[in-house]
Amino acid sequence: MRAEPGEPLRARARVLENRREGPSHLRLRLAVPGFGGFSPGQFAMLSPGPLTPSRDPLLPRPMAIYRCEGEGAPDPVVEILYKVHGRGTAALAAAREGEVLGLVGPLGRGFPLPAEGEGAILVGGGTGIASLLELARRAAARGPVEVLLGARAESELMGLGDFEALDLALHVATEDGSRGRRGRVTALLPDALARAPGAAVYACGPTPMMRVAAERAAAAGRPVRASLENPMACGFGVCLGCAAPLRGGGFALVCRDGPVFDAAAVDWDRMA
Amino acid sequence: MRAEPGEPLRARARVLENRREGPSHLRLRLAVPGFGGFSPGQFAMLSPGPLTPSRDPLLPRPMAIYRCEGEGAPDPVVEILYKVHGRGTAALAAAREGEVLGLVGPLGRGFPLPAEGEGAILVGGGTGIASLLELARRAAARGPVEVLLGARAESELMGLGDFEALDLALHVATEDGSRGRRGRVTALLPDALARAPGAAVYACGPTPMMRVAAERAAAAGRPVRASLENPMACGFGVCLGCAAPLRGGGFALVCRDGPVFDAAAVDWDRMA
Amino acid sequence: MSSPPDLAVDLGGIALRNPVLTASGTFGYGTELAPWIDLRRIGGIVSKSLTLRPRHGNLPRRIAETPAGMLNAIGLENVGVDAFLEEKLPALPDGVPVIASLFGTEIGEYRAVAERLSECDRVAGLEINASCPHVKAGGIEFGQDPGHLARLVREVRRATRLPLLVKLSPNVTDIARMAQVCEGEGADAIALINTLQALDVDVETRRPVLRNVLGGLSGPAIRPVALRMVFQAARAVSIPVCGIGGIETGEDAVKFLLCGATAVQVGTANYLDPAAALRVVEGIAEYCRRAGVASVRELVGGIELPAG
Amino acid sequence: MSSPPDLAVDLGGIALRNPVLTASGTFGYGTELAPWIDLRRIGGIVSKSLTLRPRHGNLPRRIAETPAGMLNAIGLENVGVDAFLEEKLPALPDGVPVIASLFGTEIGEYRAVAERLSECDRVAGLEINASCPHVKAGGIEFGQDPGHLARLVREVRRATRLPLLVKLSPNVTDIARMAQVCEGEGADAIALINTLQALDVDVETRRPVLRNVLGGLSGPAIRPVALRMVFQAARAVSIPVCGIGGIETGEDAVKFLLCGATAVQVGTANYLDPAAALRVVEGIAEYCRRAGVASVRELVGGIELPAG
Ligand SMILES: Cc1cc2nc3c(=O)[nH]c(=O)nc-3n(C[C@H](O)[C@H](O)[C@H](O)COP(=O)(O)OP(=O)(O)OC[C@H]3O[C@@H](n4cnc5c(N)ncnc54)[C@H](O)[C@@H]3O)c2cc1C
Ligand SMILES: Cc1cc2nc3c(=O)[nH]c(=O)nc-3n(C[C@H](O)[C@H](O)[C@H](O)COP(=O)(O)OP(=O)(O)OC[C@H]3O[C@@H](n4cnc5c(N)ncnc54)[C@H](O)[C@@H]3O)c2cc1C
Ligand SMILES: Cc1cc2nc3c(=O)[nH]c(=O)nc-3n(C[C@H](O)[C@H](O)[C@H](O)COP(=O)(O)O)c2cc1C
Ligand SMILES: Cc1cc2nc3c(=O)[nH]c(=O)nc-3n(C[C@H](O)[C@H](O)[C@H](O)COP(=O)(O)O)c2cc1C
Ligand code: FES
Ligand code: FES
Repeated sequence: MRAEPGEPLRARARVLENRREGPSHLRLRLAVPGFGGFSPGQFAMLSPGPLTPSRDPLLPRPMAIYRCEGEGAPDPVVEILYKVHGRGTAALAAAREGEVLGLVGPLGRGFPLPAEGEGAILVGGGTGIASLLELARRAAARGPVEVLLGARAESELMGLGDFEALDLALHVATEDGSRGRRGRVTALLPDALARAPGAAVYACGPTPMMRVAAERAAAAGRPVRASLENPMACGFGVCLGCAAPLRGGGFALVCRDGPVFDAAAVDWDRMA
Repeated sequence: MRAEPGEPLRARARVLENRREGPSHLRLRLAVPGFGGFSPGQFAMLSPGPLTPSRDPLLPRPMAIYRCEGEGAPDPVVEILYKVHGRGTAALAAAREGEVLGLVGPLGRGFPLPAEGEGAILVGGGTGIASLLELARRAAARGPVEVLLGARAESELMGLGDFEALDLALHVATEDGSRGRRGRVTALLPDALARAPGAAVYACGPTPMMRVAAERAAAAGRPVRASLENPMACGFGVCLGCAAPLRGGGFALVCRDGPVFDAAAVDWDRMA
Repeated sequence: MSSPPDLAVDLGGIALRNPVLTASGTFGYGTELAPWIDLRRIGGIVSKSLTLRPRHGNLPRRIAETPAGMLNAIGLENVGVDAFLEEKLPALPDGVPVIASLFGTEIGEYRAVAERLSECDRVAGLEINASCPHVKAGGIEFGQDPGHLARLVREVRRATRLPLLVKLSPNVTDIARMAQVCEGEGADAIALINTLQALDVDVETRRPVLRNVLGGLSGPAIRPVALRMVFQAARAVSIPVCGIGGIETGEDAVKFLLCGATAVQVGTANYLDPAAALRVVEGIAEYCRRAGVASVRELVGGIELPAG
Repeated sequence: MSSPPDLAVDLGGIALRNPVLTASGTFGYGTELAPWIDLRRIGGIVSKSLTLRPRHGNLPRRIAETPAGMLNAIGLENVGVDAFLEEKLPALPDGVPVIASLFGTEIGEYRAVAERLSECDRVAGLEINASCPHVKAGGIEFGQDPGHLARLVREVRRATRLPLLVKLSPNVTDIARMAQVCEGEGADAIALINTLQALDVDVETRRPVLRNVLGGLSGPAIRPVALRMVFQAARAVSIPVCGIGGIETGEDAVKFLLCGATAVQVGTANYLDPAAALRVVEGIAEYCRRAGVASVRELVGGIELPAG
């Protein structure tokens, strides 16, 4: 079975590698036969644990697709960068080489790429960084890219080396000052906005971070595409659990209509 | 902390080895600091799975203590021989070297050893074999021992090599005839009873097997000590889940009053 | 036993090719899962509960995980009966039985939704959601009070000739009595259980995990309660029963059939695996083959009780 | 926050050094777990439910595992009130509050057991088990019908001056009403929940897994239901509430306190770890330290509900 690019699979994903990269984050490499590629910002639902039916945890976990090697080849490799947070990610961290995980994806709608020649500013905090690598790579093919990354400490900056390997401007903020500017990543935004007046702005990270990023950009008259991380049960639009309140009233489904939204459309006051 | 011989511990048991020995059984070697030894026939409650609090499966599983190396030493090794049956034993089979399991034990009352100079006949079927090795070893120090072991096929005869290494008479029956007599282990009993008229008789295995063994021995006027394998939740006498009906009416708790009983006292008709 | 087992059942006048439906609120309007599951291979679909007008539902957080289960308080977000009939239903492949679930905040709304749905011959049957524990007006009273439930079923019965299922709330003292009430008012089948009313708290914020405070518990955790209630309801009525609650595998479904269910619905398991309902169908067939069962109907109510 | 948190609570007249008791039927008569747990470090013990004469209980199979839970139908096997008073109670260390749980197949038996227990000053309080779902005579009606429950509590109240807890069945439509009934009849506290009535089936034998057919579901699976019921009951009465259901950790216990429980009982978790109750005590203390809570009593009912 071979999926069209972006067509979602229900696959048995074999763990090729599941390596600790920082005090609390790991890199997971999965063999996903038939995986047909993804758009930056799309995600997959991962079911950790070797037992079927799975029960602890019961629900799969949403994870951004970090990158994919050999898209379209018979045995593409999907990479996930994740932080151990609670029960589900702890179970994921216990998966060994050769084990099989459940994977449904790619899901959702990714980031609209900048237009040809347009620049881009990417703001990533915490686990949100994992949604941005592929976006950075593709955006860099279209125009100048500035990437702003933040975390508590240098050791928690997921995927830093992969961003460094790309040909783009990288700015870092850490709360403890162990790398780059001390403070929050959103503090780097005003300068970047000033430096790149025509660039499209993208953000992914904790809700408060995205909200602040959206407000700062809006103050400069610039829209932001934000990728939300709401809790999810299904990932494909049937549980209605991931709803994000919209400014005009009503809700959008993060898994189906997003995870990427125009930040101005989201009613941040009523987010959980 | 160091337990008196037989005093039950609540311990974190570290997996030293968890090796497949047949198509469906494994040998688990655990480092159990402070383990003070056990009587043959005693068991432990093992909680599989690395997550705490454990949930899948929820309850610990009763397992006979197969043997113990370095009893009384600072870091004794407890050995368990087990068959993968359902969810709990499958989780146990997934435990890797270095993982920590919960262990409560030794629990219950083991087999009364034969008197000095008295012989013994041991009848073991299926997982029941694991309760008998240490008994065989200790009984052999007191008098002649005959061990009768049965399983579906040779490959399912747990611990066969360990019994062969002891200096005793070993007779085997398999249902497919792949080793020893074709048929059930209880078919070996009449001859053994005839050969060893003064020997004490012990049995451990599936309920129907023990029942038949008890009936055959009773027909020859010989009592049998049977070790029951009832489902258990606690292992230490508080859930009352393991009750075995007694012939005179009422129940005994397999975990506390047993698992070893005089087979004539058990009301086999009313066993689950 | 060389011919494949016969899986067909009749659920109160709805002919199903096999006894596995998808539960309301866990399968959207059926089209969402098309990438992963051939809808013509499952017994049918129960729609998200429909109201007269579209509903937005509750503020987040709407879902949370619990041991072997999940909590939800979606708040009955749905597209409304009109959009369902005009947009959702036509998008489904022919030959897939669709049962429309309906909900109202008062009996008049239930009636009106039932009437609208009955005009469409693509709808195979109706399921009254008498049991939503997290909408403050409506649901809870209908499902928990025998008198209200009777009135509700009576009124909806008058409004439709379609096969009528009533889905019961498990949050009651006497489930058998509720089932009898429905049978007495002319329901064609009973479906149970909906979610158990429940609550979880975040000890860091000291707030309920769900914004709605209370939610409904579903998933494997509730399966033993669901089996008990299906067992009790099935012995209390002679109309068919549809079993729901924590079904993940064919063997789980067989347990419900043995307890007296004619069909089952798969809910939360769809989230874990979008092909879960199909796996349940295959699991039932495999069980029948293994156990030498020629027709799945032989299993219905086949539990053997100990003597005495 | 350098001084250790104050964990003491008063449960309807019973002074507890901390709010963690062990639940009836899950801790025997207290002595069985002495090898692993210092009883003087937990709040107290609730005994196995006692009847007037010793009871043998049900034939096996009596227990089974379910997703994140277990089923039991022990059948109230117990040594009887006399053996409890003469053999079990004296074997417990001083200073450990012991609440005696009592059960009867009719109200007269409850009264008689309560009277016998009240003669002994080693008994700190009584807990009426009004809620055993698997004894066919007795329990189920008392616990599920407000009128019966009122009569039961009234009669036992007359028979004792000891602090009186009533343990409620969760298998009811309106738990708040049942709590109010108990308060109205003079109970000093409410304990909830007992097990959810449930069933499991063995698809190979087609028999119920438990010989008794029905059993009671306990363990983490039921925790969200227990939290909801404690929340509802605590808001309906002004006497204290003791929360029970799936508690494994200090944080689980804190959830119950926030929902309005003054104390909690640890049940099934004792089977997984004989020191579970002590771990819960330590976990509560740790939570208080971390959250800057000087007295555990500050947490009781402290859940913050969203505005509107
Ligand atoms: C579209 C999307 C993409 C994501 N991509 C990544 C990624 O690439 N790398 C990464 O490390 N994390 C990512 N996350 C967050 C990740 O899903 C959560 O950290 C994870 O679900 C936490 O599970 P847990 O069991 O460890 O934590 P627990 O706290 O035990 O989770 C309990 C429940 O809360 C939900 N939950 C808790 N936190 C979050 C959260 N932040 N987002 C969503 N659900 C949550 C879980 O799904 C679960 O149902 C993404 C989330 C979304 C929605
Ligand atoms: C005193 C005693 C000693 C034992 N010693 C050994 C041993 O040394 N090696 C070994 O392989 N097995 C032994 N067993 C049997 C072993 O405990 C079961 O095979 C195991 O519990 C099955 O768990 P499961 O999750 O794999 O199976 P499942 O079928 O998933 O178990 C479901 C439930 O049934 C219970 N259960 C099922 N079968 C049995 C059984 N035969 N005995 C007890 N409980 C059961 C489980 O504890 C669990 O609660 C012993 C049992 C007892 C009581
Ligand atoms: C997120 C969610 C939404 C649900 N929405 C509905 C609904 O709209 N109408 C309804 O009758 N039941 C609804 N249910 C209940 C399910 O249909 C089903 O009765 C219940 O979840 C138990 O089955 P399960 O354990 O297989 O999920 C919903 C359940 C969940 C988890
Ligand atoms: C095996 C078993 C036996 C029980 N026996 C009693 C009993 O005798 N009296 C009683 O009031 N509750 C009894 N219970 C119920 C528990 O006290 C408790 O209310 C219930 O198990 C829920 O708590 P848990 O989830 O922490 O176990 C028993 C529970 C179990 C599991
Ligand atoms: S996660 Fe289920 S609808 Fe979005
Ligand atoms: S296993 Fe709990 S009393 Fe025996």
